[in-house]
Amino acid sequence: MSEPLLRVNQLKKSFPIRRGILQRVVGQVQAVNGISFTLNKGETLGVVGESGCGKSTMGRSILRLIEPTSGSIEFDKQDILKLPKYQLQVIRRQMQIVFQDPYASLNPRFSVEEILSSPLEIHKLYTPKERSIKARQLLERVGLDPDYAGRYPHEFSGGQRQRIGIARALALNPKLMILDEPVAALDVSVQSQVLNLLIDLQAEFELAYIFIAHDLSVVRHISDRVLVLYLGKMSEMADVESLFSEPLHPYTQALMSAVPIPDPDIKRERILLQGDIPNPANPPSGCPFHTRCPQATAHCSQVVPEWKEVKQNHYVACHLYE
Amino acid sequence: MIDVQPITSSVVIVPKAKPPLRKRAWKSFRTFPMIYIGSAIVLILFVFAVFSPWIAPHPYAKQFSDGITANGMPTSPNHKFIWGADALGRDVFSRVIYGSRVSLEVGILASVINLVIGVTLGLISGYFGGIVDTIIMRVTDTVLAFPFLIFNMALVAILSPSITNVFIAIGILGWGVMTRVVRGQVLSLKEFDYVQAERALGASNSRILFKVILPNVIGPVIVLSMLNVGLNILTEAGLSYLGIGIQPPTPSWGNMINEGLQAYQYAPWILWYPGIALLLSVLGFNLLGDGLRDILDPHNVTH
Amino acid sequence: GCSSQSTSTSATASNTTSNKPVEGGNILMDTVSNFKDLDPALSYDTTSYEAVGEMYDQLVTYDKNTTNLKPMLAESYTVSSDGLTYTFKIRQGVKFWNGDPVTAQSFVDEFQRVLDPKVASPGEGFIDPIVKGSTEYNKGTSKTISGITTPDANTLVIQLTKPQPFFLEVLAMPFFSAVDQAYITKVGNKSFDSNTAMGSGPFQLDSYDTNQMVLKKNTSYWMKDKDGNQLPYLDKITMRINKNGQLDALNFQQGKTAIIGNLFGSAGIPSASYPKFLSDPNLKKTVYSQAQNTVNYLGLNSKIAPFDNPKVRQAIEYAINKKKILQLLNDRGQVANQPLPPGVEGYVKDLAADSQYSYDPQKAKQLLQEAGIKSGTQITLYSYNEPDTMKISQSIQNDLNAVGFDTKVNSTDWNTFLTVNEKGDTQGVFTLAWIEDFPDASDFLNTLFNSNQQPANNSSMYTNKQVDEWLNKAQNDPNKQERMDLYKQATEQIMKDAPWVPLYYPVTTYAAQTWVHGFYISPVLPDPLQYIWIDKDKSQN
Amino acid sequence: MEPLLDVRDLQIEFEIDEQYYRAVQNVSFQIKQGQTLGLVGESGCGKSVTSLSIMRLLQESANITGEVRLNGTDLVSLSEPEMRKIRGDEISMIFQEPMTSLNPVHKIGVQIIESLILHSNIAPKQARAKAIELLKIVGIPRAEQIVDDYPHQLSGGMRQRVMIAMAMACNPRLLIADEPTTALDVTIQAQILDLMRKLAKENDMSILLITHDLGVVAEMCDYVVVMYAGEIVEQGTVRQIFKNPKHPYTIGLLNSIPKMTGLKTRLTPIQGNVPSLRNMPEGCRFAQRCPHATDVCKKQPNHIQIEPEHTAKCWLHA
Amino acid sequence: MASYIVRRLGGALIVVFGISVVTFLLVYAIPSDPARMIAGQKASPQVISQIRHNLGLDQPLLLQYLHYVGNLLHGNFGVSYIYNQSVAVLISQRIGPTLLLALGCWIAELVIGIPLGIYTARRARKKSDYIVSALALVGISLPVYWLGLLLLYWLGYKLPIFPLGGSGGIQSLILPSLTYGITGAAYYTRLLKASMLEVMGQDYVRTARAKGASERRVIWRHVVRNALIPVVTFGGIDIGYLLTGVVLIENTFNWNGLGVLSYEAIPQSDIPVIMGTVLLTALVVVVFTLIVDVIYAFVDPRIRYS
Ligand SMILES: Nc1ncnc2c1ncn2[C@@H]1O[C@H](COP(=O)(O)OP(=O)(O)OP(=O)(O)O)[C@@H](O)[C@H]1O
Ligand SMILES: Nc1ncnc2c1ncn2[C@@H]1O[C@H](COP(=O)(O)OP(=O)(O)OP(=O)(O)O)[C@@H](O)[C@H]1O
Ligand SMILES: [Mg+2]
Ligand SMILES: [Mg+2]
Repeated sequence: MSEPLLRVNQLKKSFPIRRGILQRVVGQVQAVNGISFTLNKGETLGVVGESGCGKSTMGRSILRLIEPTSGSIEFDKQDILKLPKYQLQVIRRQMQIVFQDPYASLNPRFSVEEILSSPLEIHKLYTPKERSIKARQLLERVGLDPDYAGRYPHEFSGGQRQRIGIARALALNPKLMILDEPVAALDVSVQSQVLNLLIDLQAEFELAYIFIAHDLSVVRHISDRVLVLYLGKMSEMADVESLFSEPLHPYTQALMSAVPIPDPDIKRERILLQGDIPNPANPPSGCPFHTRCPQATAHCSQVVPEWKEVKQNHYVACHLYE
Repeated sequence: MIDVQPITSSVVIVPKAKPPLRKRAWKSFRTFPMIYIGSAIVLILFVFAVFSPWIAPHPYAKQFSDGITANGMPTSPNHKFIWGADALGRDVFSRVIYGSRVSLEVGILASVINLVIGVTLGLISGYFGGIVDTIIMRVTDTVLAFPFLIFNMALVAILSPSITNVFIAIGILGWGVMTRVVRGQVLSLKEFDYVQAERALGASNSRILFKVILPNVIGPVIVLSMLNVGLNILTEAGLSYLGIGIQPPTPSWGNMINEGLQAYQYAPWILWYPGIALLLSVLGFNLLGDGLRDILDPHNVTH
Repeated sequence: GCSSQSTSTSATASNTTSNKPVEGGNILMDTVSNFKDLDPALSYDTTSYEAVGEMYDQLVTYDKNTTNLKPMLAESYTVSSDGLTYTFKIRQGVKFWNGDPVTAQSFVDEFQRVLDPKVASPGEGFIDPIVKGSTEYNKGTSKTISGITTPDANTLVIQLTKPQPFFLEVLAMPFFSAVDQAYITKVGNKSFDSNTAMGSGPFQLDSYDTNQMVLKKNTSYWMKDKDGNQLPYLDKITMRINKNGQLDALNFQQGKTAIIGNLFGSAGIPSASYPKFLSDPNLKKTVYSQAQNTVNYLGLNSKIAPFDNPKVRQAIEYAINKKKILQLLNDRGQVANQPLPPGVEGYVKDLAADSQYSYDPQKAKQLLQEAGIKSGTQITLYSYNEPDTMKISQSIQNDLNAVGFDTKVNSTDWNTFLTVNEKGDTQGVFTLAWIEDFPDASDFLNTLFNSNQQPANNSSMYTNKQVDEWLNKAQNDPNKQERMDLYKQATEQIMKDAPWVPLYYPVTTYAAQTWVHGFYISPVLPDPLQYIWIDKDKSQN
Repeated sequence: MEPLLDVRDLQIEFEIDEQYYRAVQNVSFQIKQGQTLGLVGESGCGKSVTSLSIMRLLQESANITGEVRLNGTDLVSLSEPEMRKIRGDEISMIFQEPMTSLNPVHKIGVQIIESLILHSNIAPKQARAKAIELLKIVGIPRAEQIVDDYPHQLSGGMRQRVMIAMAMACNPRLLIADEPTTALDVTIQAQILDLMRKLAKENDMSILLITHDLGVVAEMCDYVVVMYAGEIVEQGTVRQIFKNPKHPYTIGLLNSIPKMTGLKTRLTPIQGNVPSLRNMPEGCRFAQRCPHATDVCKKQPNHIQIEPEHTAKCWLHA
Repeated sequence: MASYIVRRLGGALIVVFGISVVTFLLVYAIPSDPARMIAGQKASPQVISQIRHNLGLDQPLLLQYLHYVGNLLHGNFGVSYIYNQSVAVLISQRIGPTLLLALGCWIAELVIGIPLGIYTARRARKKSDYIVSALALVGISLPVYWLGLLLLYWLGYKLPIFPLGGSGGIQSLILPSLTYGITGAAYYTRLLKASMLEVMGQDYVRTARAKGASERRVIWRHVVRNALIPVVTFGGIDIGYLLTGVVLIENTFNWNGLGVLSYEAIPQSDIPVIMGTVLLTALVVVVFTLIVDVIYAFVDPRIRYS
């Protein structure tokens, strides 16, 4: 195994909760609560979990778009949390992010060319002329007509915008891309185009992806390994095959069984979870999933399960496997 | 169950032929009449201000002996003084024309001061947050809670009354609302993904502030500034009305109204015309501001 | 005594017919400013004067609309031949509203209050150092005023350090009213703030709040009219504080108030409404007018260039179109040619030719040329925010520009103007007026032109040794004719030196409804409310 | 059997800048009593507009022609007050965003019984009891308390349940659900879909289910209508559509879904984008993106009957 | 809640402190001399310096300020130079009328502005919308004193329907309120219109329609209530502003309130009154913003319950 590109260790991020007109801090949301993993060059780590479980927070913390509360993030053997702000610039050339909403992630006032050349401009690369050529090349690379360079974001469809977003992230030749639900807002027909593009790019540039999604089929399609989060905590992580063929955590099992399958003939035994996701500001004691877990015991509500490698490369945090 | 249906029409889009320019102009006028009327008024105002010496039939300060009657009454409108004369025998029409200069000058310059201070502080406060934000917002609160009139009266008394001091006074106390608006905009823009994307690319604060955020707050800022111009014109008139504004014989609609109020019972024209001129110009800027707001409103933009 | 130029033009028949006065009734008046002090030692503004004048009595007062003095609480008085000793016999049986008797001591108490630095009365300067012992009392070196004594309860003797021909006029000012020391001691320091009062006058304070002051009849007032009827006639007077004079004039026009008088900042009918009063025959009937012992002038500060050059000052004398100014005022005044108004004795009717100026812009230009003043020289005319003054300033500005100046007007609020004016070193040209305190030439000439009055009253910084000498001499000269001659000499010299352009002597115009009787305009005192009676059915409020 | 809802030749035009654009054309389908019909298609293809036009909730500037018969009554020609009697009573609707579809300033209970109050003269006391009952029916715990809560106090899933309770208040014959679960997490989506299925069965209610998730369609629907760019391209029973799709678009859709095979292979997407209303191609609207397009596609294809209940609008099958 | 209010008031105190310093410096920079004002034009220089001494005006500025603040902490606002009365008393006499006037003006703005807002929102982009909106804009473009005089002249004098100013009862409140209402209503109209248009596009409005609610019910029960939320915010700020801004109205209509009190105090250099009124109005403005926040919670349950 090659040297890991990214090593995240015990990453934590909590947000103060301010409430009402009082704007008083009434508590802390543990948005990300002790996440550790490593990521190799050219590898894709899928991250799944329900809304609010901390996926985006994790992604943004890795880039230091949000200051993590604690933990360490080693990228290329440098702990980026210890870097002074001005040195972040250098790191940021190698890590990029693509956002979920293709409508909100492009500045409506910039033309596509400006959007694509701004990373180069920021890092003072090339002359203006070269930048403009580079922007066109990027457009071509993501499957758009280079003649579109003069257009503005609103003149594009969602899928096209997402391609522009990806092109912008590519501009600096990063080693790692964090994809925060890049296809969630797209129609299936377009979604598949973008997924194909991502797969091609990865092969071409040896990119590592952290692919955040809540659509399991997409994650399964693109990932090498998958991390399942629940309420800011890791509940299971494994190679994609191992996870999907043999999900260990009851939450992962429920999640998988809940995905509707586009085949009217397949009638599955469905695990219907009771109740809603608990409020992350007030997480349950013990195993965070015990409130909805069909197999929970009294023990689960008291003791936090340990993160254990149950099989090779298959980790889970559940009392069932102790 | 479903039969094969006959095709009723193969033409899907049924656009009418592109209407002629005249009609399109009328159409856009119908959609945004406010802005057209507003700009027309403002344009006329500018013309009056710039070309006052050519438009006004008489010098504004000239006290005509036939402008007042033997017992000191202002001459009512006649062929020489089409809007009558004022209490000193000066031509009201010419003075109203020249008055546009003061109104525009004060209205616009004060708004520029409002704008510069308001936008700068709003940007800084909203973007950097924390203690800087707290301090700026406290100062803004202070400015907003400060009695405007008292400040102006005091300042003008200290600095001696002049056009410059009037717009400085209006300018340095009127930026509170602008700061708040800009700050609010920045706070929401800051969370936009495209701003985050810039940060992820390693952009510096100044680049984000000036290249990304500023252009996006410019819309509301322009609208507010237009409305501000109207407000500042009114304020100048108010100060002049209270006798702490523009010094005579320079005509300002405010001091003309003040003089007009003194003579309303026997020479109402001295009050009417500057009042109407003031009303129309403020209205012009208000219409323009409101119209711009309509146009800039994303709900109305059809891409 | 002197010749007063009272020109009351009471118009209606009912106004002049000497119908029998009717007792009772209430009237309503508006005032444009607040009552500041109800303390006679402090009140020095026209509005307070109106109330204080009704609530307190003095030793002597003026007769009707003349400037002739007559006894009041002093039944009689004598002046020693050297003019140094004044002896007053105090009227007996007069009581304060609370029943305390008025005695000679009531006046001594007030003299002491006026001189007390803690009270800081503006009247202090009128008796210190004239009255013997006043300075010592003021400085605190003496517990009594040696020059004021009461041989018995009803006799008051005042001794002066040097003769002062206008001392009785000074005593007619409300500063020197009878006050009730027992009351003051009881109520303490704040006894005379603007809320409380205790006098012996015809009306007593009934109530005072933000909106109005109500005076009600002092039923045991000592004064009677010529038919022996008890004064005052009116039961109640309500003075509403309505600061917008223009509205108040409209109220009067609607018949809602009885009088537009002294309470209008002593300016009477607001100039915004005066033309209406002139043109409406019904309103015209209500107008009273009275020449004022006031002079409005343009001060030329002889310490500031270019006005330090007498030629420039004289040029300005020629440059100003005074007729035009009066025209702007709808003729409410008379063109002025010297500091003294015609109503004050000492006014020079036959002013020497070389002390006279006429409106002659050509001559003005010529003089300016001689003085080496270039056309377009910038000057600033200082003025204050008052509608009529603003008009006049602009007219003057126009005149000055016509002879080659480039004039800027700087008009501020009154107090700022005055404070700056009294520094004596900034205002080169300014508009100002002097209203008499008492009808004596000294109040004008000495106060305004004696170099020892610089920079406060003599703010044009006029300095002429010779004139000083004359004025100082006249100040204490008991010989009337000699005094008047001195003043004439001074006047002519002053006009030659041209520290001022006397602009006009204003005429005030008051108005009283036709059903108000007994109204007249005193050139010195507030509205004669105690002599007023109204038609039966017109009682207001 | 007489269909519950019979939409015929529905045509919807919008005026934009004084030009009329046809957002929906020639749409005809039927829903039977107790049936769940799935309306699928890409974003912007006219699903929502179609459903809103059934309710006549489009703004005035929209121009609707065609027939929409509910139990034989043509809704298009009803007067506004008559139509109001139908809304919320015979047809109810739930929307995609449970977060924003509830009025933030009114209590849950008040909002649930609003349609009851509008369509029957129920006493307030009873109405409240009914609201609690409805909340229990949709599986909300502590219904007695929740009834007095405000929307923001509930989670997304709960709110969608409230929306359903609201829609069920008057026992409608038809429920229009416009992407009812798109905003929800899969585990919650499963709960909601389960609930809808149960309620439809118990009340013999028909559902018009709008979605772009083919998985949901496969699980929920009896009959499927596939729309593309304002037109119906294919319709048929759920098995016909999923097992024997005929229109290249339907086929393309099904192919572009990542299968849970786990192989990092390339997907087979549909090329290109949905054409915009303003420059809609003539003839077959899918032709630009269709791998099988030929010259004939420049002309409008007809709906071709493939099997009973199964039609496709494509020249391939002509 | 209580602690929050205390904290907010703490913030307010900082604001008020800032204002007190600025005002103090400003007032002292004005060249006019209060002692001269008290003594009158003709008083002698000795009397004036005596008065300056009595008032403590001859002390260093900082000392005077500390003295002032010291007194303030004892609840002593000082004594007016001009009225010769305690500032606390002066203010307490006038705050009532001013509040009444401000309230009247505010209600007039609402009564005119809100119905127009609803009307124009419902006819957005129709001719009637443009006409009514433009009329409302004419209102805010009018100088209040100008309109005030015309109304007084025509409705008080020519057709004597209303009293000619004065701070009497409800009768004399109508005309100033109307004047202010006309010149301020457009702010509410504009705000409410924008906010209604926004609310009308909300999903829950469509939900209400889908339930079969009539247009009237939709507007009143669902739209207006929500649309009023931003209006409430503005309303609170506005009433605070009204308190500081009624000077012109008070002057025009002979209303003896705080506005006139402070307005007259400046040229007369009545420092205790200036300081007192400025501090008080600033405090009132801040308190009203606070009150708005609390009212806000009542209108918007999202805030109340979180
Ligand atoms: N800036 C913030 N301030 C306070 N809380 C926050 C902030 N950002 C996120 N949170 C909270 O942190 C938790 C995790 O949020 P996050 O956005 O990371 O979730 P997510 O998994 O990305 O969800 P989704 O699938 O909806 O995007 C949530 O409870 C959220 O409310
Ligand atoms: N009020 C309107 N004015 C003009 N065009 C409209 C209007 N409403 C919808 N459209 C257009 O009609 C078309 C169909 O829109 P519709 O909302 O029905 O799509 P949809 O299939 O529901 O999409 P989605 O999956 O995104 O909800 C779109 O092209 C849209 O732009
Ligand atoms: Mg997220
Ligand atoms: Mg839709």
